[in-house]
Amino acid sequence: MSKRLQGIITPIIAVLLGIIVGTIIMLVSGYNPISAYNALWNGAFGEVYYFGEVVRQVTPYILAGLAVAFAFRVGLFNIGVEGQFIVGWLAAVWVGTSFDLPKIIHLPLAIIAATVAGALWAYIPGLLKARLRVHEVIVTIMLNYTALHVSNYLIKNVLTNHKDRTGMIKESASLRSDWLQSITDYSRLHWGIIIAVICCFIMWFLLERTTKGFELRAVGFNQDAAQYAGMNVNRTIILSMVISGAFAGLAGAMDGLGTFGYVTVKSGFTGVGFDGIAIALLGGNTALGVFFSAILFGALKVGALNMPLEAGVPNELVDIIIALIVFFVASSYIIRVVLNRFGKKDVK
Amino acid sequence: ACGKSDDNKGNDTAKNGDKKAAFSVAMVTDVGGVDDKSFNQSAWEGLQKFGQDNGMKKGVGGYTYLQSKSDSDYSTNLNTLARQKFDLVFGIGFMMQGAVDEIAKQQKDKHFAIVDSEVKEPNVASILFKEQEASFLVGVAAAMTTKSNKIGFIGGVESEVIERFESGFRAGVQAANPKATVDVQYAGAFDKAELGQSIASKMYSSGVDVIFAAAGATGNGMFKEANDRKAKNPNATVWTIGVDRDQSDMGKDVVLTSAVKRVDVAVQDIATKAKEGNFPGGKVTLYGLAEDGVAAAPINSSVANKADIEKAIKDWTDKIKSGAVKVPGTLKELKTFKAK
Amino acid sequence: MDYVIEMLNIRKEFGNFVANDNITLQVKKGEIHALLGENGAGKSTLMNVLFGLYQPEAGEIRVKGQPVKITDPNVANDLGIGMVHQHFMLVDVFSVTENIILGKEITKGGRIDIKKAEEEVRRISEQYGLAVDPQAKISDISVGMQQRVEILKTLYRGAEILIFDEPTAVLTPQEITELIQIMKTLIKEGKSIILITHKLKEIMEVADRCTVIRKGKGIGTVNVSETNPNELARMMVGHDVVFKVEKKPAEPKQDVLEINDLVVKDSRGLTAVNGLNLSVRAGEIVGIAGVDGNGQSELIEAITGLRKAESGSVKVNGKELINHKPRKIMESGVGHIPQDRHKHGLVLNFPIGENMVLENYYQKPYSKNGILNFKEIYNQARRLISEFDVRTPSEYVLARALSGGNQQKAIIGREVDRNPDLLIAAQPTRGLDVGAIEFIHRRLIEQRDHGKAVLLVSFELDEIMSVSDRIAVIYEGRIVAVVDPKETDEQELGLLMAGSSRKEAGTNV
Amino acid sequence: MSLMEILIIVVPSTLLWAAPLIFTALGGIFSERSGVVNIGLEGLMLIGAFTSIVFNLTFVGTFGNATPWVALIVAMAAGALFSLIHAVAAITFRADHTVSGVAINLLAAGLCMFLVKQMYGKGETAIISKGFNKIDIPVLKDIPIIGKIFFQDTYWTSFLAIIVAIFAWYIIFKTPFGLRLRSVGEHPMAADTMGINVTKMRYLGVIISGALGGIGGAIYAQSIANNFSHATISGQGFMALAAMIFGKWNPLGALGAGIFFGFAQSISIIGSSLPFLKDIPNVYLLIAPYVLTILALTGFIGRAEAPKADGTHYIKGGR
Ligand SMILES: Nc1ncnc2c1ncn2[C@@H]1O[C@H](COP(=O)(O)OP(=O)(O)OP(=O)(O)O)[C@@H](O)[C@H]1O
Ligand SMILES: Nc1ncnc2c1ncn2[C@@H]1O[C@H](COP(=O)(O)OP(=O)(O)OP(=O)(O)O)[C@@H](O)[C@H]1O
Ligand SMILES: [Mg+2]
Ligand SMILES: [Mg+2]
Repeated sequence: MSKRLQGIITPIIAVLLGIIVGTIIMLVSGYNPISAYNALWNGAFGEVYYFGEVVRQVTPYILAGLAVAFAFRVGLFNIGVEGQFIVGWLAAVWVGTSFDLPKIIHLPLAIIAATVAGALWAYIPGLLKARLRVHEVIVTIMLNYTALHVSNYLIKNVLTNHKDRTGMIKESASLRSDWLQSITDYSRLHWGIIIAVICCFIMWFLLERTTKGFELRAVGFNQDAAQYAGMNVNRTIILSMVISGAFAGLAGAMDGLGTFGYVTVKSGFTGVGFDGIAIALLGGNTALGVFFSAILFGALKVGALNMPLEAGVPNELVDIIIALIVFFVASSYIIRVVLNRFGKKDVK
Repeated sequence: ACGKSDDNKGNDTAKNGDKKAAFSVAMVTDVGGVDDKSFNQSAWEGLQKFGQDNGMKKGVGGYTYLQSKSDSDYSTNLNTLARQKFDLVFGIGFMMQGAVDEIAKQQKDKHFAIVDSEVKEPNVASILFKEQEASFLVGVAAAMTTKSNKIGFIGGVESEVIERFESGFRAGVQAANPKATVDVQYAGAFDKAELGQSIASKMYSSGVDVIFAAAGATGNGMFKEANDRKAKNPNATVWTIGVDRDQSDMGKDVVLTSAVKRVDVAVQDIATKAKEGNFPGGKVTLYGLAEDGVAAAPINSSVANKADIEKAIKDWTDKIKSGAVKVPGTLKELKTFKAK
Repeated sequence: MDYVIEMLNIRKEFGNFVANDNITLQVKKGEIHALLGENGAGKSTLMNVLFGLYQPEAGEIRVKGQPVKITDPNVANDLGIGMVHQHFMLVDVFSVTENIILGKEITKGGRIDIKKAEEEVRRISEQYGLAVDPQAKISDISVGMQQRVEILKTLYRGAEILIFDEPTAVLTPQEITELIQIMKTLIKEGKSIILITHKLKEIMEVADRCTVIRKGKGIGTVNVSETNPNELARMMVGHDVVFKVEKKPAEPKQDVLEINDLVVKDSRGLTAVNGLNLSVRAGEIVGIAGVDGNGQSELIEAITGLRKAESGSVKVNGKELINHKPRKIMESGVGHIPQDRHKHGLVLNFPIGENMVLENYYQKPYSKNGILNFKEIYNQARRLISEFDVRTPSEYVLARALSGGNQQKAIIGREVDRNPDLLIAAQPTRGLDVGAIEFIHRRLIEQRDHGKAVLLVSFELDEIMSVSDRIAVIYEGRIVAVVDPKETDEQELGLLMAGSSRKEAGTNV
Repeated sequence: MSLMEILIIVVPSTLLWAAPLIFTALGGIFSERSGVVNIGLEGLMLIGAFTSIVFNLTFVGTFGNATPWVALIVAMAAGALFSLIHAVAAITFRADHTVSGVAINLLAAGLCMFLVKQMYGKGETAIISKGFNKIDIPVLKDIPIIGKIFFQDTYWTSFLAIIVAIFAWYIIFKTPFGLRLRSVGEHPMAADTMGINVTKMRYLGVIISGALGGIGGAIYAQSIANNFSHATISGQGFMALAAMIFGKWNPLGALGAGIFFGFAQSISIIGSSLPFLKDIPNVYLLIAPYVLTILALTGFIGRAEAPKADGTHYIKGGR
């Protein structure tokens, strides 16, 4: 079996295995798997509305996944996507609510603000890693909490006058589109998906086709060799965190300027950043992989909401299935071994 | 729709309940779920009561709820319920304001209600509570119970609702015992019991003997701390005050009272009005003491001056109901508040 | 016949590749038995089979006449087989003693009795004349001592049969002499030794018999006393080999590299290069001879900008380059074949093609406006691969999949092709077979003949002697002597490297 | 507030909050010392918290006052069992350790909540009636000053954590088991050639991490949260991961780091009562623990080196 074919079949098998085990769990605990999956499917694709919602959910997922994946490719583990996402969201709404500008300026400005905010937030761990060799995992974890509290404070005290929620962003900064909403029966689908797809392309192009990408990948694989070859390893580490944070901030803009149009005081993390880790890993840290795994995650997450109502199955079941899929993808080595065994038999 | 789950819930789903296009009602919880021992639970209890009183079944066409797993799910859940043709859909919690606002604009022929926030749409009923009034009363109780004249307040995340709790509470303390001081501390989270516990520990150690926590699950830490202290030293004076519902089950020796927010009453009330065709769309319905929307839970029977406290609470309740006293709902109002 | 080890008709496959094809190896008690073969011939594989790391697909192993199944290293240990691996199997952060007792600890009441263990290590090390410091951390000791630790590991476990996989590749001449002495002691103590080495001279010196394998197949076993290096080489590669590198006398011109009073600290903050002066002229090869750890690595790292220098001056073509960025230095005409090809030389997870432009990927024609031109990159790769005879299935396979020799050829191709005015070659032939070594030496000399300056650092005195036009001896971070290879011999160099002054060395000749 | 008062408040709450972190971080150390990256600590804590609460609620009638301790042991077993999934994936199936760890976290979260709903028909359990309680340590409590600060109004579990940390240090650095465990995490091939079963050691490392993570979760649940809901374990596992790295993969380091985190947290709580901090916005106190940690890392900790073979797969005969 060719490597490429294997690369496509393995995740599909992993997904199937995840679903099979999920089915077993449901059977054991006395639920009806068929109606559960039916509900899941209906909740994701059953109506055009839900389809719109899936795409809406996929949008920040793609970007959060790219953020994690990008850092991974340079050998860094950015657990801080959640925090970068939060500051990006905040910055986007801040700009979106504070100015009156023509759309052609306002929207890009808000998006850039989010990107820059996320990038700056990620610059901190990047800088500390590069200059002082401080482990990025701890710093990003700590910065997640910091982002949460700081953004809550700013929302209450700066963006609003002791309110829990900002006002809506100006129309001129919105990613929303009446047309997109109308064709999807009032889902919150917005133009952000275009940005997310473009970012997939950017990530691929940047890493695989550019000189900078060459450096980023080289540093990711072997810092010593990269240094030997004259690359600036420290700068590359910082750059990769900054780009990763930029994707994360952009993901925040998707929620700030698209899905919600405002930002609220948060009592806890949104989870998007953490889902981004699973998405990136499932997608093998490649742009295309992230794209597809974000779609899978988005569909599962949105579809799951329908399961308690339509099938009486707790929607945690979907979390279990997602976890299992991640497991099986991770264990693709064993899947490949089995595949090869079958492959050989076929030949003989 | 399948065997076992139906048995579990003891109820039926909609599939075979197509007798008539009866009134149906549903709610969307925030991430806390219907068992948060707080207002989601209270709301669901109200909805269940309403359903049972009206002979409805759980599920589509009757009454049900959907739990959100993140902020971005509110909208989808509200929409799903609206699409399933529920006549009235509640959004529980101020976090859902944006989502309700939006969906209400799209689904103009459906009725919505939001708890703890205001949405200015003709098809949305906004339910607000005068939390300050309940917490004023528990503040009075605290002020009359304290021996050290030191009282504590633990807030979850700084927000408008918690601010109402805080200002009402402080006003109550001030009114009943001007010598008492209130140590206010916010945990920054509704789900960090360890913070609640540490803050309570600090407060008790520094001489505070009554603490009121308006902090969701963070408050569980306070109960734990008080129970621990009580278990270790039965003579310790460590009182706690619960929130949202009567939390006396969190520690029978330490819970003084609770600032109860009758979300269940409000939900039943609005649902009933909607069913009868009096849906208060576009309006804010305020639930205060006068409307039985908030209350102070019964005072712990082991408090020495229980009768005095009860009397004082009764007096203040009357004053508030009559409008003679206006309890401050913000810290700004608190500054100018003078108990008459 | 009294064989301690018999490996009969061993076959070992990796996937579809047959690494050992029906090989037979018989070792007599008390002999040093050499195992000879080109890179990738299957020597290490065969020994790993004997040591229980691999399971053979076919064949039989007998120890002292008894057929055995060696399922894992524990079994090998129990059978008295010990192995000193080609790549040292030492835990860097452990002490010498901890490494030796690992897996067979001396305990007291559940905890490791480190005192007693250290005494035991000391005892064995004295018995066999293997000087080590039982308390030293592996990362702090010299390669030679690390190897002694490896040997001690086997002796501690009571090994009767010792396998040495290329033990001398990483040693200095002094250390090699010591090792040979140690091997002789071991034989006297009744042990048997299997020795893998590419150095025919060593085989001639210590081995009793020699088994030659080629491309996974056994070629034959000969008595060393009845053969000569030429015959061994012929058996190994299948045709005649020229040993002596042909070269014309050097025609040195202006100074390309000038180093003055260079001071560099090592990673632990100790002064490693201590006021070093050296110059290399265009059209000559200067070899740096020295015992490992006398500042060679730090010197090279300082020249190439990989390590900060404390003070001094490094000029290339008259331009001061001290503490400049590596890229700046490279662009000023310096090429560098690094000592550790896996760590520095290659990105193992990149295709070999991308590794070929590791240093100039950002320049035209490989990159335009920040965008890579893969067509040009792979054209270049193909050109270098064929020109430098890099054996690889294609330019798209990962560098990881190439054998050490071919990886090295790729690096050399890349560096030479950049045509630097100064080429620094650190241990360029370490672990390579004679064919590959010859190829690399010829390339270095070719560079010289094109009027380039070459700085060669090697622990192989043979290599230094035959390739260099001048030899600079480094000792404790200083060049202590510069000698003409035609006017010196290994003994004198060895003494200089050990710190004797030229005069003393001279009187000792 | 006098210094003494501050200490009496800060120290016990520091230890309270540190205990679960220490246990879980120690778990992480055993796993990573054996060469298996374990970011699934959060999930292991979840399993421990869930199991202990369910067990406590179910068997409190049987075990009485011993219930929380028995529940601790049950949670330990459950954590160990659950961690086997990570072991199988990361060691036998050669899964990327990080990916598998993420899956552990996702799976634990989903499974526990699924089971809570399945078992209790609602989203959270009832409150346990017998948790770990405040105690005064006999004898020690009477030491002047020290006794009042360290040994009064505290929890057995805090001291258990300290003892276990020291014990873990002893195991890892002084016993043959520890030597083998570390060798497998540093240079598995070397260990293999010394006859050490790399796979077995790594399985043990992961299982111990599961056991300790389970205990960490159980302590949290039974000494702080008192019930189990989706919010019970929310980020503590990641804090434990940070404590492990902060402590440089050394049990005593993790002990220190756990205590540091607890201290930073307590300081932020006490801060609002200190005169000079009273008027600064609350947000500074809320972020103080996290900012302090970052500063500590940049200031005096320097670089932390993971075991060399951490996160790699050992494939016999591979390079
Ligand atoms: N783990 C492995 N997987 C696949 N093939 C391998 C593996 N190890 C060795 N080989 C193959 O077996 C051949 C013999 O390798 P081996 O390491 O035994 O060579 P060697 O004679 O020791 O070479 P050298 O002189 O360079 O040490 C190699 O050329 C390689 O193709
Ligand atoms: N895991 C592996 N998969 C595939 N091939 C391998 C693997 N490990 C080793 N090889 C093969 O082994 C061969 C040589 O292995 P070996 O380690 O003996 O190289 P070497 O020439 O001795 O290198 P070095 O000089 O670094 O010791 C290579 O041809 C390589 O293809
Ligand atoms: Mg070899
Ligand atoms: Mg070799």
